[in-house]
Amino acid sequence: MTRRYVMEFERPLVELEAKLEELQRLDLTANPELVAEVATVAEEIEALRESTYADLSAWDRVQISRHPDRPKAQDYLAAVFTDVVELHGDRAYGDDEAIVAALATVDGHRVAVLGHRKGKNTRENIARNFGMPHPEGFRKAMRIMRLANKFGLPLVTLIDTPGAFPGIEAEERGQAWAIAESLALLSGLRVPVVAVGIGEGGSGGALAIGFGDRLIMLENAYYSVISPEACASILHKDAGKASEVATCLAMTAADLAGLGIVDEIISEPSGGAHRQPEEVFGAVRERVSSALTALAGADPNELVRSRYERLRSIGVIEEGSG
Amino acid sequence: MTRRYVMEFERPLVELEAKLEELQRLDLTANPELVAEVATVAEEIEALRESTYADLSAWDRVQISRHPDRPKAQDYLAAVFTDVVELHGDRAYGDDEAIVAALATVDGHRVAVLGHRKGKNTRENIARNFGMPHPEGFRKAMRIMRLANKFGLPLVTLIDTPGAFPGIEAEERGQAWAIAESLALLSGLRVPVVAVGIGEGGSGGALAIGFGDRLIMLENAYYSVISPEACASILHKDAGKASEVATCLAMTAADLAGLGIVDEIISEPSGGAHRQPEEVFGAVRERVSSALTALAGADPNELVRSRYERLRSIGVIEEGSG
Amino acid sequence: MSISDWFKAREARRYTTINGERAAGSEVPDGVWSTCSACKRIVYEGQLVEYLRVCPHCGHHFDLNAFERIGLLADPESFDEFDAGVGSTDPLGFVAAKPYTESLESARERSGLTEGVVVGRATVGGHPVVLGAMDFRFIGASMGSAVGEKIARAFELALDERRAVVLCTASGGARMQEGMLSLMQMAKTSATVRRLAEARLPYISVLTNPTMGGVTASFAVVADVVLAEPGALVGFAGPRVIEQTIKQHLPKGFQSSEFLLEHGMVDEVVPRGQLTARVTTLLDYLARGGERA
Amino acid sequence: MSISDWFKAREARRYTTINGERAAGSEVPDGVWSTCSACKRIVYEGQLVEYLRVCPHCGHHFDLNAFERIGLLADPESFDEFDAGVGSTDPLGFVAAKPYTESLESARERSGLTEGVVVGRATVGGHPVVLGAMDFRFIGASMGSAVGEKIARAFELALDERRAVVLCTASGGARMQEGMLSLMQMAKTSATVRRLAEARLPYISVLTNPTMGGVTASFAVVADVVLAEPGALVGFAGPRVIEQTIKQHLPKGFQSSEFLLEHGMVDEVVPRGQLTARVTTLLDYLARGGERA
Ligand SMILES: [Zn+2]
Ligand SMILES: [Zn+2]
Repeated sequence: MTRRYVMEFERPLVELEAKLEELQRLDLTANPELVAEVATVAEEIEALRESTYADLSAWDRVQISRHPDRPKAQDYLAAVFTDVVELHGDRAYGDDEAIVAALATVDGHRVAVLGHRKGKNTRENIARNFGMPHPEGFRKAMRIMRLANKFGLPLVTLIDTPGAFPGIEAEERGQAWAIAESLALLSGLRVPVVAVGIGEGGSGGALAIGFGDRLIMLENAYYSVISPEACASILHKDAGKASEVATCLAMTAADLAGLGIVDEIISEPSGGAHRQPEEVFGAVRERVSSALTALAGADPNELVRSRYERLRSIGVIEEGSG
Repeated sequence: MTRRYVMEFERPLVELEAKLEELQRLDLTANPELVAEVATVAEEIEALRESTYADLSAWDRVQISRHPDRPKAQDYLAAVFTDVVELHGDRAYGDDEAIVAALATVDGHRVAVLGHRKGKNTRENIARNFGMPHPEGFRKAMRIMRLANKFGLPLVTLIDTPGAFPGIEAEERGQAWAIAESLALLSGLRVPVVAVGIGEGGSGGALAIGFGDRLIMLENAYYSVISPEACASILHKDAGKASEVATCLAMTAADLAGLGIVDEIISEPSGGAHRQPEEVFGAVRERVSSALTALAGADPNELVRSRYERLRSIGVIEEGSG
Repeated sequence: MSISDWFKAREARRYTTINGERAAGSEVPDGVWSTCSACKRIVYEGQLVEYLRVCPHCGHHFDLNAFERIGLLADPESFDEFDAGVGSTDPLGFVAAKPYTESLESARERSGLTEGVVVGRATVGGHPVVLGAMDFRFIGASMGSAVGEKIARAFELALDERRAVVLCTASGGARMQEGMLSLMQMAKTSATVRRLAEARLPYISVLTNPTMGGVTASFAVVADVVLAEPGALVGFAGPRVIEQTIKQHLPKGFQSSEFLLEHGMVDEVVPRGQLTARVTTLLDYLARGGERA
Repeated sequence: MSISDWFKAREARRYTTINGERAAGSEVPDGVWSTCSACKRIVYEGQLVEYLRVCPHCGHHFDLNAFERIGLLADPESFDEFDAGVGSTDPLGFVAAKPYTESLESARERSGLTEGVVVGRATVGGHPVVLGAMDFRFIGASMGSAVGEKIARAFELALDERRAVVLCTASGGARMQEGMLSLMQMAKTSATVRRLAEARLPYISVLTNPTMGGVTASFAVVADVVLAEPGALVGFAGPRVIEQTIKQHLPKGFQSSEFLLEHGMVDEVVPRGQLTARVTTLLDYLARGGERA
């Protein structure tokens, strides 16, 4: 049996479940006194399961968003979309596997799709750099944005990255330049753009393909200016305070809906999307399709104008006398 | 004394000149019989100089176009243009020194300038890869084309390359893609484009920045689909037949004016532009300025249309019944 | 000549018929067969037809000629060639080793074509397109005035009739026997592609073995979607030129389709058997735009 | 406060006045001096002013604050600040180690600024522009709601009044204390740059030490011409983050202006003494277009 991946906050529950399993392996007819205990433990588990998954902290959700079994962009492409044609390359340097680009159809809508792509296992994760794009990944994304724009295809983006890769070659090839150009390009596309936060939304590398006319987030996805660990190690000089900082950063779907940044939240099965992926795929299909239907036929000038107004209105300031 | 670079066809002349110099170093008062000989040799030199530089073959001109002392793009930038601001980089990979890009002013016309850049010595030539661009050079050129287009600056290009670099990295980074994109972009610029052949015009790497609304060529510049050496080694299996092939290829300014590809020829001082660079700079300034004046104020749609017609009309075909 | 007649005539010339002699140690029956240039194994004609001229042993894609390509992609009976009679002349009076006119003549005789590219109207998966294919047998499908002219007309006609363009490329590069007239075809064809792009009409190119030099560096690669056949050699400079320049051997697979995919230059390497379906799906997206399927 | 008053007040705080003690072995007179952080040598205030705060020994460019930058670039008396009172609040109630409100307060006190960027109308070489400069002393000139808003308004005002934009950047990145409100300023500011670009109005950015993270990866680098001061540190990820990720030391000069020039990211590295003339010449080209000079 493969060892199950256990998230920090699940540990008490998992330990209790292990105990129950152990008890159940015993011959209860030989140990009738245990029958009651099994029942008790089972009840405890039920209660604990409910409380464990009921009131998740920001940090708990960060862990769910990073769960190795959580559905990835390619799972959505396979399950939510049909007639998928993956497109490759930036036409200048390489094909960054940390970004997936495709033409695809969702519920009858022909669209272009961009997503961050993590792997399912170590080999895949190395090839895909754990979903952390290099500049050529963003340049591939830009190529597909221009293609979508040219042919009037709405764009659907799937956000799931710890962030743009912080490495020597990424800096050499202009990581900041690629992200900035992508932001400017995306802001001006004359086709509908629906962004969906499916997992991690790490900083500029997420944002580069991570906004549009609608921003939909899964309940346990996060979207943040900085990873809680990095923030904690800067402000507290202690990455261990990530849990505390995660709450401060207001990075959950609910927090961001409260700030007016996220439009819709898709609720997940108890414990996270990986528990019942089909349920989540169905919900994503439905919400994305609705958003596309609502945006279909919009005047391109109006789309660009309203997307601009959306962005333009974000921020809280005070106007002093100076 | 630096050894003078001698072109093949100059050799008899140079040998005679050397003999004269030797004679002149002798004490003529002690050797009165030599006085007459000196005079004879001097006369012979005059005659030979005239015939050597009068009727140059295509291959002779190829050698002049490659002469190390021939004025280079940067010499034109310094002598023909004022207020030069060099711009660097493709914003994605590197800054290819084999292409020079600048904002500059010629006779009162504010323009963008692109040129192939060879070095004046070995060190410079290594840095500039002997004027053979990599893809990032063409991508830098495209960036400047877009800048010129955006701000209504006419484009002046200075053609002087053996060709795009044939190397592993150049292929890896999409040499063909960069050239093709440059051709498409250049064909559609909504500003006047004046191309000037100042030296070598080697194939696709020259063409990538080497056509426009006017094509002006120096008398001894060449422009060719393939280098005569490469052509000879393919067709004759003998690079030594380059001289013969150079004529067949119709690659001189005069040949190309005859084919309707070149609009104007700027004549060079006897022996080549390197003999009297200032004279050439003056002529280039005057011709480029006239061309810019003639094109100034043209309707951008009309510019693009007429440039298209120019290109569209090139080629000689027969229409059979199929 | 109809396509099917052309096919028959062409195939008849192409097959090797065994006359008594057999390949050593193999069980070759009397009949028609070819040797795979990649794995050197023998492939029977029946198999080759069934596998669209892909080696059933190693997957090597045999070169196709222009009409074979068109037959593969066009909906049945939909192809209508235009400009079949456009051919290059010898504007420079070019003679090196042999006269250019001789090369043209023998190419015409051998291929049955007037020039190195075939273009026409067709439908692909029901989409009206201009479909073109280059034919390497015609002086290496090098681009001179006529190839450039036919490509330019193909894009102009697509623009006029609001069709997509689908081109299968194969070329040794520019046709040097036409000098600068040939080089300028690169700018001319690229300019026509740009005009199609401005009209937002789709252009899909399929790079096949080999596509080199001035064709790669002009109309072949500035498509909306660039596909490549497995194992095709595609690049700007030829491998021998590069080896001479850098004085070292090239790595295995250099300039192959798969190499180009890895370096971000093509969208997909598509096995021949899936090509028509793939192009059709792409046209579904690009030629119809984003309205509901 | 006028710029000159501001300058005086600022300078008064900044200089170290020697009180009896002298640097060992040097001939430092009583007076005002600084130590160059690059060559560690002592530089007298008179020299620093004369050399525009560039070390006369080694050429190291001392950091400038926002008004010093503006004083360097704007034609005399031409700068007219707007939105000086726009400041960030604490929308998230952010407390980590210390409350964000405290950081804001102390930054305001120390710098005399309300936020990390100063923007206004000005002329540069006679060209009407919107001129802005970031001030690293203000929480590392990190971009929160207020910096984003001021940058966005700067571009919008330039668009309305058909002015060019000239920005001197310096920033540690996004202001994490404002969470996603801060990250979204990257998209917001980039969108305003795009609108200016569509109107074909020029934007020149000057990257100064240090410009990192979310500011580099948004409005700082999508300019028509990108200049950088010598030796400035400019990049996306911070050097320490990269070292931790790749578990190796970074090469010398990594992420410097000169490194960026070599890698094609900036147009020119311009010494401070030539900056105003260079920006003026660029505006001559871009703000006036191609008509005759
Ligand atoms: Zn085989
Ligand atoms: Zn110093």
